[in-house]
Amino acid sequence: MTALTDVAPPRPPAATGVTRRRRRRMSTTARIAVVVVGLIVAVAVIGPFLVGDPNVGDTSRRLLAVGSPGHVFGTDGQGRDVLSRLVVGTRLSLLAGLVPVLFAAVLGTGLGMTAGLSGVWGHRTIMRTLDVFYAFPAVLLAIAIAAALGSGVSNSIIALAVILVPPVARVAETETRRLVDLDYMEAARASGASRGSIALRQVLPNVAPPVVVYCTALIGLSIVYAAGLSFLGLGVSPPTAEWGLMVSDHTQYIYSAPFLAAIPALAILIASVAFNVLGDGLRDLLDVRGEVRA
Amino acid sequence: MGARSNEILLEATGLTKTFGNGVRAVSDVSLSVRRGETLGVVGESGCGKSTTGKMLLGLLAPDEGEITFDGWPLAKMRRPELRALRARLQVVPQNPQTSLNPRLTVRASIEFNLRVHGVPRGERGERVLGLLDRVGLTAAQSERFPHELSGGQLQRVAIARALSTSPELVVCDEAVSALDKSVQAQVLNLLADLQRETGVAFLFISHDLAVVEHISDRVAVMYLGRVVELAPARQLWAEPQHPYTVALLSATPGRGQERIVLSGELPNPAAPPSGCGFRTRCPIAEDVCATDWPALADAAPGHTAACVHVGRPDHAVAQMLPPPTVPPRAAPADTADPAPSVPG
Amino acid sequence: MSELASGTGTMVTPRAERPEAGPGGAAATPAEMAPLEVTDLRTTFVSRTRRTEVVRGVSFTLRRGETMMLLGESGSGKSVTARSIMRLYGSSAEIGGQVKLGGRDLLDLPEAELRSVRGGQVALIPQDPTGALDPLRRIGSQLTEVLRVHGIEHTRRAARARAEELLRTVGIPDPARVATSFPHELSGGMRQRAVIALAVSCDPQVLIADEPTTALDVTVQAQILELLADLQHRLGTAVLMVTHDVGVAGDFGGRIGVMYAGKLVEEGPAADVLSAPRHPYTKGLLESLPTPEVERGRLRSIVGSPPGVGEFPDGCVFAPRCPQAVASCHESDPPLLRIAPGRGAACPVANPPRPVDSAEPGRAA
Amino acid sequence: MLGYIGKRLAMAIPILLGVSLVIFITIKIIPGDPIASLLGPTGTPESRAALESRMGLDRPLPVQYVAWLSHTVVGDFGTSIARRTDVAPMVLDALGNTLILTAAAAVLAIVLGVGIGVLTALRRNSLAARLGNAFALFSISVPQYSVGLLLIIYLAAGAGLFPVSGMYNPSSGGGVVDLFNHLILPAATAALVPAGIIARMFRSAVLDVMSQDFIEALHSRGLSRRRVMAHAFHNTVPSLLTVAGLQIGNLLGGVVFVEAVFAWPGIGLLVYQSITQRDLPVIQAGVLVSAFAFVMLNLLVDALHGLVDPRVRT
Repeated sequence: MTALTDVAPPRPPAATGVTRRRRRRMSTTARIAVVVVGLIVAVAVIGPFLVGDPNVGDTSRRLLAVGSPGHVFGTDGQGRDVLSRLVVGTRLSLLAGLVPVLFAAVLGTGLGMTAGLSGVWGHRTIMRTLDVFYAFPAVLLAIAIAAALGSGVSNSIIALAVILVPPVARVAETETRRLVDLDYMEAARASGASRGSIALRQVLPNVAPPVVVYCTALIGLSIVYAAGLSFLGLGVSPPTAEWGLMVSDHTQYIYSAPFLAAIPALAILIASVAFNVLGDGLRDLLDVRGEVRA
Repeated sequence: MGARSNEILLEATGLTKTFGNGVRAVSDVSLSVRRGETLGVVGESGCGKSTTGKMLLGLLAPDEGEITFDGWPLAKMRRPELRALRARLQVVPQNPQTSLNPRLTVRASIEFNLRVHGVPRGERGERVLGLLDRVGLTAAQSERFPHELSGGQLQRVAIARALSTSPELVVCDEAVSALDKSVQAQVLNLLADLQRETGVAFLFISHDLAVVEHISDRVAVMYLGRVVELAPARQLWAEPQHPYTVALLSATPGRGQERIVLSGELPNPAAPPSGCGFRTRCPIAEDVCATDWPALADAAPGHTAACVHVGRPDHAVAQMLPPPTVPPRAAPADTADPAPSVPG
Repeated sequence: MSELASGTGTMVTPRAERPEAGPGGAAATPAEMAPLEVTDLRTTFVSRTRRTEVVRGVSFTLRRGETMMLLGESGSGKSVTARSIMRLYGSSAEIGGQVKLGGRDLLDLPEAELRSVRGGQVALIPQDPTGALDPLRRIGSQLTEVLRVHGIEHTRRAARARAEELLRTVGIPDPARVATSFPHELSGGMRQRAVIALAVSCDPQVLIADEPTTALDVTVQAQILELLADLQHRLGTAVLMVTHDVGVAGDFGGRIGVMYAGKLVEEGPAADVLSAPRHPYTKGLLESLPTPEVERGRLRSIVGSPPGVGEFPDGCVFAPRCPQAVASCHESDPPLLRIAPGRGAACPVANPPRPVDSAEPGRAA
Repeated sequence: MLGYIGKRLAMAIPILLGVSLVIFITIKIIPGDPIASLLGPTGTPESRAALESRMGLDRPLPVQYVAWLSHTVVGDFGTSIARRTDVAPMVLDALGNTLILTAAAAVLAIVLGVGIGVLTALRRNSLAARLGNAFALFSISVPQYSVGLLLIIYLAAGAGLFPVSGMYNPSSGGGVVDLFNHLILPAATAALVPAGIIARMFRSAVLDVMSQDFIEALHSRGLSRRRVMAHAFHNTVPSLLTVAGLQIGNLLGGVVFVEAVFAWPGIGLLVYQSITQRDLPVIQAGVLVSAFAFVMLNLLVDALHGLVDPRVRT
């Protein structure tokens, strides 16, 4: 264990002199993630125009292997081209993961900041209400809500948004609480500015970076969950092309064509990892402290 | 000199504040600040000086008591009136590292104040540069973020922000405590210059007695949520009346006099002792001290102290210590080697 | 309630009674004279991307029972100097020079021997008593651990008894209760006393106190300073105290080393240095202290601010802020020159060399 | 300490009430008319009203809620629509099975997570630490349902090392060894995500503690590295408890996918099957029971937290 003194406080002496923060940069891994996320978004936007109709299948050519002529990723049980389905499915899979996070980011930030800036009772009311949603195992709650609302991509988005709001709100609330007693907030209140103005111009610039970092990583999680709901039959319905549904579709053939199920799974994994790495990169870039994953 | 006069600008009477955890942070504090003067408030941590400052700024509502600013009662004012009044009453906070929003540039921090007080967008830029110039900063520094500035520069920005609305009173809450001494002197000079030029009054809250003595016209000493002594600065140092003040002054390092070391520590503010809160540490406490916290009594014109001994002919404070006669930092020569004088 | 009010709770300590073993104090054999000898100490922080030199050639000697104050503003390297002596930075810093304690160079000591020196012969009192204690362990258990590690006590029971005794020694009125308390249950002053008890538990020869009272209130600060002086007197410990407070430095006495930008710029007996400073920085620092004698707004401040760590200029580091600087100051970095018996200053402009002084070469050549 | 636990207990009650309210509301917003489906096409307005009043549906919602809650509190979760049997025993059986899987996964996740966390914190630049970081990153992004499938394909069906699905082998008649065999793959799958999260959080907890002042102070007192590390790890326990507690809680819900893939007869599988059958009483009961277990788990974590950290007790 030579490592110990290495981690003994590497304490650069406190300097109240000019502390010029080093220009923060993203790591190479994070840059790769930026490229991957860019590619995924590009595929989602223009992909459907580049490949054939994902729903046209030729049953005589079913379960073709990966690398077959004309079907790079093979075909599925109904003879449909897997690559086409994967590319076209990108849009829906991405949206199903992205939209709940956007929704949760806005609502969660609003709730968290409101709770953080209001008095004891306002704070307690909001946070205790969120605690109720926190008390459910997240995935199960999403499944229950989706089941109650019935299948369909919009219902799956609502279900995921509901479970993502409380953690985002907690991140925003923690950051807001950290700020309220700081000197500059006191100066802002003493300036006579309205609450809204303080929230918007003094608090939000500080709350936004950790929320953005957190939500970027959440997108990865949300993509996995959204595909999972489809996998359980609670998301989009067949024959729509979507990654989770493809996994569940291809499961029937795991013995005859084992790679088939791995292809959409890999797509989900890559997208999720990319957003997670991007989140880490943004954390370094925006100088947000610590792990923010709930 | 500015408009230093006897006109009272801010007056607080009987301020009391108890927090939710039962800590009575401030009890029955009455203070007044005159136009253009500097009122120093000293005390150790937990004495209620910062809570008092927050109440005077209108950031914290007192449980009891009243605050009037230029004759206006703070508690009864409506929001638009209060906002207009806030322009006249500003704050310079303590910690240079947190007195400015880390995500805003220097310019944006000051413009926030200007915007609140209705300075049109077009004029703000010029006003910011003028203010920065006045506190000794350059236009180039207006686009910097707080982490790019030194502690002294940050406090200069905080002062510029406070001055942006041409206030009549600025509450300086430990505004120079975190600065290095060589930089602290610059900021103290700046505050004095600004007071001379604009006639602004300061409420100067600090635990640093030397700084308070230097900058204040009058000084209030607080202990356990109360003002225990209030006097013109010179007089307080020359003839302290409250035993706590005597001990506090003597404990200040570097004054070259004998030191009175108080035993024990501050009592728990949630469960203060009966009677005078200082009696458990007071070297001259008597039985009567356990019954009531004494009211502020006149010791001399403009000099009051809350101690039963005040005004008695045999005031025991006089026996605690001879008044400090040795000038500060003129070291006694007998302990040192004879230093040969070297030209230069 | 008359017992409470009887007023026995004060002690007045005449300052002259303090041990101030300055130069020319008690005569002693050379071995006893210098328990700690620091020569050309250099500390450089290394990270993967850069090297930052923070202490740049500091030399001083601390005799038995003597006090040495390192006075400086933030970023002057005073704390780093103190910690480098104990090699507390591990591999995150490179430390050059010599730190001789009882004839051994601490910088060359193997890990295991260094451990027995740390806490045994050299002990540290850090600035923030809250941070210096393990928050999850009772005070007593933290004390007994140190006592047993250093082999002062071998049984749990004896260690416990000794821990309470130590707590009493540092002026804690109810040691039994404090020993079973967690750090957060104590006041700041009590915590600092507990930290001091930990530091003196193994009867060290050198006590390094890094701003031991900065986090405390004035009246509590006075108590702690009295306690340190008292312990020094009773135990004969040499004290190296780091402070930014000129007042504390002056009161505690002994010798003063004034640090600026990683170097000692002036050294000498405390009273001497503070009454007749010989380096422009020391002069400027003393003149910038607020006093009622100076009219408000007319403090003589030093222009600019201290250089940030790793941004030290070439030549004399103080030259950019110095009112007396001449052209040569910006080129060569002056060493600490001996200007009088026991006095040194690193400024040839303010103290032009005299032939008489060169008879006895300064220790900081 | 008892007071602290009491306070936590008191805080759990309103949360449980809130949970029940959310579930009740979820039932009420479900589209579809249960009465119409029960009556069938022959229902008249009169028979409809009669049925409504018999089922209490004509009463105001708060009254309905109280009635529903009073049944729930005593363990009466109603009757399953699909199976026509009492929901309670069904759900409780399933919960027991889920707890077995969760516990196994939790142990795996904590061991893996703590190990990787310590490794990556203390040997920041070693190859092992890089691999550990990569594992932590990938495992938190993994779709469990796919990993489960892959494990089935290669280790169970392919290599024949483990049973493909279920909890016991029907022919062997049960037993601990059999259970263990069936448990390994689903537990490993379920442990992936929490192991990654625990690894990352624990890594920052270790780094955080190691950078605190008291570590330096301990070194300055001449303690050996081992002893200093003991202090350091002691101080990471509170954050480990918090993270692990939250992750075990998430496991309770997250095992749905795993149970579905491995046909593990737990709450997740039960809820999943009930979704396809639109068996609402079972879904409600499953979610309610899981949430209850989650809240109880949090309570336990809080109590342990108080035991470990004297600062939170006050």
